[in-house]
Amino acid sequence: MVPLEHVLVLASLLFLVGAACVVARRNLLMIIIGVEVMLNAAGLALVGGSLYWRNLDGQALVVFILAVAAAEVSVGLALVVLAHRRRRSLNPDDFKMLGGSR
Amino acid sequence: MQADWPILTPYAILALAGGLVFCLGGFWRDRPAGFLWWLALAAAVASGLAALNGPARGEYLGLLDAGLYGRLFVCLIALLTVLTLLLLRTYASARDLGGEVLYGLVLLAALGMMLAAAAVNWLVFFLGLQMLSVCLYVLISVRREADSSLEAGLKYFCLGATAGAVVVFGIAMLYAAGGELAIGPGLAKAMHSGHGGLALLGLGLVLVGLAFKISLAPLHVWTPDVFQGAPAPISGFLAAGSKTAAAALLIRLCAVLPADLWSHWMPALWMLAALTMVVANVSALREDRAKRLLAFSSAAQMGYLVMALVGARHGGLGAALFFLAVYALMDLGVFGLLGVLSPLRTDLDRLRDMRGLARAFPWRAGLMVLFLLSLAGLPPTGGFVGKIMLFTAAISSGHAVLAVLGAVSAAAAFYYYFKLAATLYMEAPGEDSPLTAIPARPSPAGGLALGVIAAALLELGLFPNWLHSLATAALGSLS
Amino acid sequence: MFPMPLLSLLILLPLAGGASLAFCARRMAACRVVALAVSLLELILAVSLLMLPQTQAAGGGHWLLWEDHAWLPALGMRYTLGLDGVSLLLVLLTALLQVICVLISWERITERPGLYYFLLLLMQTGVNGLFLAQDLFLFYLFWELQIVPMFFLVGIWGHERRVQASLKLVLFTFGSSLLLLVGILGLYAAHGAQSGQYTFSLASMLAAPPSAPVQFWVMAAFLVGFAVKVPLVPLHTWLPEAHTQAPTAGSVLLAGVLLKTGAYAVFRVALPLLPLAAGGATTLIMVLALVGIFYAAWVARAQEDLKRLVAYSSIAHLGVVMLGLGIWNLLSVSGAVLQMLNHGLSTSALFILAGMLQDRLGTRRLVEMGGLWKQMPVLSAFFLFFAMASLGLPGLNNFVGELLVLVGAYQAHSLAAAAGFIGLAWGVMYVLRMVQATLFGPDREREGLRDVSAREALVLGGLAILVLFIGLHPGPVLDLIEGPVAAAVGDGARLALATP
Amino acid sequence: MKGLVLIMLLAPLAGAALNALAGSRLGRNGVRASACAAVLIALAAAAGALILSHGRIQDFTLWSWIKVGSFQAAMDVHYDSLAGLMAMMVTFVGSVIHLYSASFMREDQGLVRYYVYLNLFTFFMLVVTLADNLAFLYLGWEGMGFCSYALIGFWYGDNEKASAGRKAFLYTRIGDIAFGVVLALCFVWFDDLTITGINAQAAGLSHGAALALGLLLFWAAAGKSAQLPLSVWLPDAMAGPSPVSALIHAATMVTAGVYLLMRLFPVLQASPEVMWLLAAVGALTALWAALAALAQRDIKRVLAYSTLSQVGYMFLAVGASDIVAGMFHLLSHAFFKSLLFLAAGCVIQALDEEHDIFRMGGLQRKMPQVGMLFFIGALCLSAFPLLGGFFSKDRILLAAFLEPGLSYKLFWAAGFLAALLTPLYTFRAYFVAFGPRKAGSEVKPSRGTPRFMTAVLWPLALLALMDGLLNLPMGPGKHWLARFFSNVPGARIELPASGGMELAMALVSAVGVLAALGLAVWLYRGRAAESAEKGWRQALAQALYLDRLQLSLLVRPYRAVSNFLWREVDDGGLDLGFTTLAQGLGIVSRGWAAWSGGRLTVYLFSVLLALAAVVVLLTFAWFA
Repeated sequence: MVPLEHVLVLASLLFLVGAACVVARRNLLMIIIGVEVMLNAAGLALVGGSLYWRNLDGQALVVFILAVAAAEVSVGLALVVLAHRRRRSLNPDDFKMLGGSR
Repeated sequence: MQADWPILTPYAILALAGGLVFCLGGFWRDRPAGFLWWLALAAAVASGLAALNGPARGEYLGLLDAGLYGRLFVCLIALLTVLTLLLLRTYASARDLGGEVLYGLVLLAALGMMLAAAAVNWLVFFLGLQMLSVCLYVLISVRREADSSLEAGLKYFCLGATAGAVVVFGIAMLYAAGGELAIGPGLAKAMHSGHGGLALLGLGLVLVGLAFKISLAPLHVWTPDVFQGAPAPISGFLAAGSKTAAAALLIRLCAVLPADLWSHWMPALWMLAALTMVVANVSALREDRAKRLLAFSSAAQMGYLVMALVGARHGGLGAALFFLAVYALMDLGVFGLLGVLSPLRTDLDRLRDMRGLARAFPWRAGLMVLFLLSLAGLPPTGGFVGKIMLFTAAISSGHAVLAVLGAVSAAAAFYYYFKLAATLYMEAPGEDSPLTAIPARPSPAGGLALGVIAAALLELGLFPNWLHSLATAALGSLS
Repeated sequence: MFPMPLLSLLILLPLAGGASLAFCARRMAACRVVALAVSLLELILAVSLLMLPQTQAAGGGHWLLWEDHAWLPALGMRYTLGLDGVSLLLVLLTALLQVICVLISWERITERPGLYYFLLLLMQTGVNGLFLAQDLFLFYLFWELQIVPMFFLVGIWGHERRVQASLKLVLFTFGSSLLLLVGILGLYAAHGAQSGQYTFSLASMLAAPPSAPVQFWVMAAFLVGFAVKVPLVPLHTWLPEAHTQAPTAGSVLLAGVLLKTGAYAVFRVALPLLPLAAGGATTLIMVLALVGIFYAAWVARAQEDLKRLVAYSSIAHLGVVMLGLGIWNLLSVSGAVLQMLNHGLSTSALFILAGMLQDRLGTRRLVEMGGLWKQMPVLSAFFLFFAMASLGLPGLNNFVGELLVLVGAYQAHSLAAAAGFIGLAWGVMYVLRMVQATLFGPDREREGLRDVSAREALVLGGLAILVLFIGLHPGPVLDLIEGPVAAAVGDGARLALATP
Repeated sequence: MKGLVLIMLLAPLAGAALNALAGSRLGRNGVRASACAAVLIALAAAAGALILSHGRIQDFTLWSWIKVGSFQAAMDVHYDSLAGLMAMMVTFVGSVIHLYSASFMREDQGLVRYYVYLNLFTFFMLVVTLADNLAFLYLGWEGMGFCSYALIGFWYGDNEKASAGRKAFLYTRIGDIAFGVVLALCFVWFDDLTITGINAQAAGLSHGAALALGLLLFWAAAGKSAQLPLSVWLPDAMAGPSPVSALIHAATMVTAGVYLLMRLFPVLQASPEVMWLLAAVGALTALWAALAALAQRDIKRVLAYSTLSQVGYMFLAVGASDIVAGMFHLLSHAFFKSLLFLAAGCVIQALDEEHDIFRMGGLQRKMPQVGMLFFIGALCLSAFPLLGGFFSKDRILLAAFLEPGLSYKLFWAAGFLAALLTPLYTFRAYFVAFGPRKAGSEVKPSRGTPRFMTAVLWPLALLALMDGLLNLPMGPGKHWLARFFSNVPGARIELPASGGMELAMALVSAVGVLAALGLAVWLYRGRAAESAEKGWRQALAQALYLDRLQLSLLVRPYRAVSNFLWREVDDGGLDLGFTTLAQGLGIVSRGWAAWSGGRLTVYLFSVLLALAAVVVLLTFAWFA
């Protein structure tokens, strides 16, 4: 079977891709997607771990992750939609009302 | 197994009440005004009491810590929730924030905090963390009509989600290293099975997530924006509650970490502490908006706390626990006070709007000074005792350099705290001053909450012994 | 041991009184009466303590009274109060000045009287606690506590640049006190690690001083902390500003009481607790003190603002005090302690007079004064009197202290002593300039200048009598402080050896 | 005895206190009466004490003052003949001057203040006279300084006068520093502050110690007695009312320095260098001041410089280790000099505040009484043979001449030269002011002089004429004063000189004086004006620029440094330093605050940054 290291490396790469997507892309939606990718990277690692250790804890957590991610995304999207309605923009740097005020 | 159910009561109460609030808020249109608030309040109080005299058993299914430590935090968070509700009462109803469903969110957020704080299992912790985050996203942006509120929510969401993902990935690493989601045993097992490095990596990722939650530099950057945008009482709840929950896990980690892991992990804490104390305090110096200023200050406070964690092996944890409680109270108090002082249109924020406030509202100004003294770590407040404990821990564990850094940055901090006090007391209001728009007398609920907080701070400043010994005992119940 | 916790009473009475002002916060008349009553009560209490017999109590030393309760046992923090001659002297001074401050604020303070008198009394609480604390943590608590009221006193009721002045004051004092905290905790940690028992109690720390390097670092922290408060040149720059901007009562308390705490701390804490480091420290203190004597006097001569001038003079006077402490033998330290009292009397008087002149003339600038004797002979006579006192004229209080300090100095460092004597001449320059610029010169036609009122005469007369009394009959005071000073210097015998 | 001394001390103090507290209620006459009564009581007590003690030394403590450990500064008295006589003189002259002032200040507003200070001064002077403990003596010493300051600047309305007072206080204070050091040293070395104790142990002093003490004592005395180089304050001190100049700056305070030296004579004797220095300074001052007096136009300044020169003689006497002569001259000088000042006071007041002798003239006819008195004083001052000043000055010169070594001969010469100059400047003043003028150029006194004022001066005049009898070199009552001083340590009854020599010396100086007198008559009689002050005359009028020198060498630099320290170091240096620090921090703060300036992408990036940092850090921690 696949050794744990490989799974972890793959997961890490996935995670980094997600992170890059969060940081690099100037778009709120892309940020959300990036987060999703990161979460799934974690899920991957967990599954790999649970296979390696031969117990189900990891997979249980994965289930939770999926559920929670759904909730999170729903809220997040709501916010993004609201924001887009206000500003007609999805560029995160257009939201500088706070902090930029000095 | 059956006998373990009572352990869940505090959580159950909150969960049920939260759900109930949503349902009633949705379906029972012609309910008496404030009914849901009373309901939420009752639920919070009840869960607190339940935790107070619930069974003191070790753990629940290896998921929840029912020992002294867990119950301490459950009670603390329940208290914070009650206070937040009190502070929100008039504030929310006057501004019609999200109907009364708001209170449901508060309850669920509190539930999340409790879970995260009392978790002995990564799964529960993750659950609690996400729960409180999601609720807070909504709470922060609850002032739909205000751009700032929405923006704050959005920012908090983007960062929170990212940080959450980081935490999860860290948990995954830990799991991969130890093969268990139980926090303490997992780490121990990871060390035995020779995956120490991996575990350390996981710990690092978790630390980053936590650092975001308690806003340690360089992850403090969001704090001013979010605190400024959110409604004042919510900022308080955010500052007090979510940080308490995250800090609870941090302290737990420091307590249960195997020695060799600890010795490798500690430098990271050292760095974060030093960086946070200096950066946060210095950044606040020229800030001219009260909420942002206090946001920086709350970040700095967490820096002090972590400084004590560095000295975890020399009574640092007890100090940290004590200070955490004090910190939660004073930050909630100061933001709540801002809420009580806020005109309807926007929250009281600009320093120059606060000129001459002491003349108009001497008592509230006095409270503000008290809170500021506590934040600045001056007698006769709990903040003073707490800060002394923190420094004691840091120094007796031999981290004099860190302590000196802390002292110097704290010295700088005096400037902005006293600048705020000076604005209240020593300057005359300008012509565009909003003083007239400020409610002439605080709402009874808000006043009560502030009074309680002030009394608590003074009490802890003069007779801190009981809490400290309690904290020590709680730590004893760990590991 | 007394059945009644007199010391706690001494600390809590002003606090309680101040709190009671909340009920009449907006009525000036009521406030000032209450404040006067409380401070008089406090004074009576303090004076009655003079009757106590000297007794050896816990922790050794010549304690008149001793209180000790557990406070935070886990960290070895105790609520320990001890009263000996030196503390009593300073407590008396504080109580006296408190009464005086209430009297001189009588009509001046019209806005927010409740808050004002509350802060005055709160300050007394802090200072008394500081003078009585025998537990290092408690000491630090009161050390911090006393500064807060001063911030508001200066900032709210001060003059044109009051806000900057008060912020400056806070930054300097609190900033330094944080280093002090680090020092204290370092001492605590070292002592605990060494003796196995973690405690802040002064007595047990006296018993077992830590190793030399620790002492060195702790002493460094202590010195910074205390030197700012004293203040020693070059850490003095906050003081003139604060003095100039503060309301009269503020200046009086600042000069009369607050500055003493620094010198007192050096006497009570820094030198006794760290005998090995004290050798170097005393030398440093001595040098800085001498520099201060000359420097401050020299700068004072150039001042154009009356209160500023007095402020610098007060720095110079405290230089004498610190010189005495730096010499650290029986004579000089007795002189230094006595000098604390003297400075408290004469400099406060000068500040009161400066305040009166400012109220009457609406200016502090010397060039706009002059020729006042004609219109206000009594006030001018008092002014001349106290000026001469601060000049160290024999027969008045300062002379005794200065003489003791300098004679003591000759026993140890004749060079330092000689310098000190020469410093006295520097003192003449600014005092005479001050007197001439204010009182003498051609009479300018000013309208409606009234001489001292009965209340003011009472205050000034009382001070004058004390100044004369101490000048001619310092015996009682010296007897009061001889025991503790001798004990402290006895400890200091060790460090006297260490001095190069 | 103790009671008498107490009365002597307390009476003036009581007077001062009474007038200070209740003066305004007593009314002018009440004030005058009480003040004068106080001094007269003191006089009576002094006389009583002098009689009762008949030559026995009396020591007793009045009040234990400061006591810490072995340090004892008690208020105690050492009453020997020296002190007794001095006290007698002080109280006598004091009483005369108090009485004189009663009418001199008849119109002045500050009468109460005046008498308070005057009484106070008498008290302090008596303290100096009687004190045994140096600290107690210091009390009087400084007290006098204060009173002189207050009285010189008595007419404070005029800044000139006030500054003159300030100057006097300053210079005396500079002298006093040395006194303080002496005090400390005596405690450290002898563990004793009493004059008796110190004198007893003086013999055992090491050479260096003796030298140090001697020099310090000299410095202290020079400050009070306005000897070189600390002499510039005295001429300015003439800004005060004339009676004050007479009492403080002629009779008593100025001579206190010499008195101190006599009290502690054994200490001085222990080191020849100091004796030499004293003699040198004395002679030099005598000559210098005499020269300066030659060119003064202000009548009081003439007298002031003459005072300097006469006190110089006293120093010379001490330096020539003949304190009898010193004390002798001190007494006679006290009488005639105060007489002169008071007479001058009458004139000045009569011509309402005219000081310039060349604006006077012919006063002998206008105010004969005053003229007579002034003339007597002038004769004594210029040591007219067989009058008061003659014997004392003569003995001083003899003593100086007898001392071994060439240098002392030089000092003698200087003294002698000064003695020749004395009649010149004295009678220059007399003739120009009082001497006949051709009609028209005479001034008319604008107001009369009360008879009382002149009346009280006659006793002085008599004493001035007579006091040579105190210590005649031969005949009945020979060396009475000297014998009287037998109980004073270091006092020599006879000088080791043959009668012939004494006679020769006396004759020489007598001839010299007469010649000088003649010269004065020829030069100045009927002199109405003097050529403008330039060349040597200006140099003399400026007292050889000593004052200006010190102004530019000491005073101006001091002020400059003071301003520099404040503006550049304190305000522009330290303070600015702290402020700049704060501002720098502020800039940093701006920068870091901009980090959380609202840009979401920046925030996200810093999350990643933190992630990377922590991972790297931990990796290092793990592998290191």
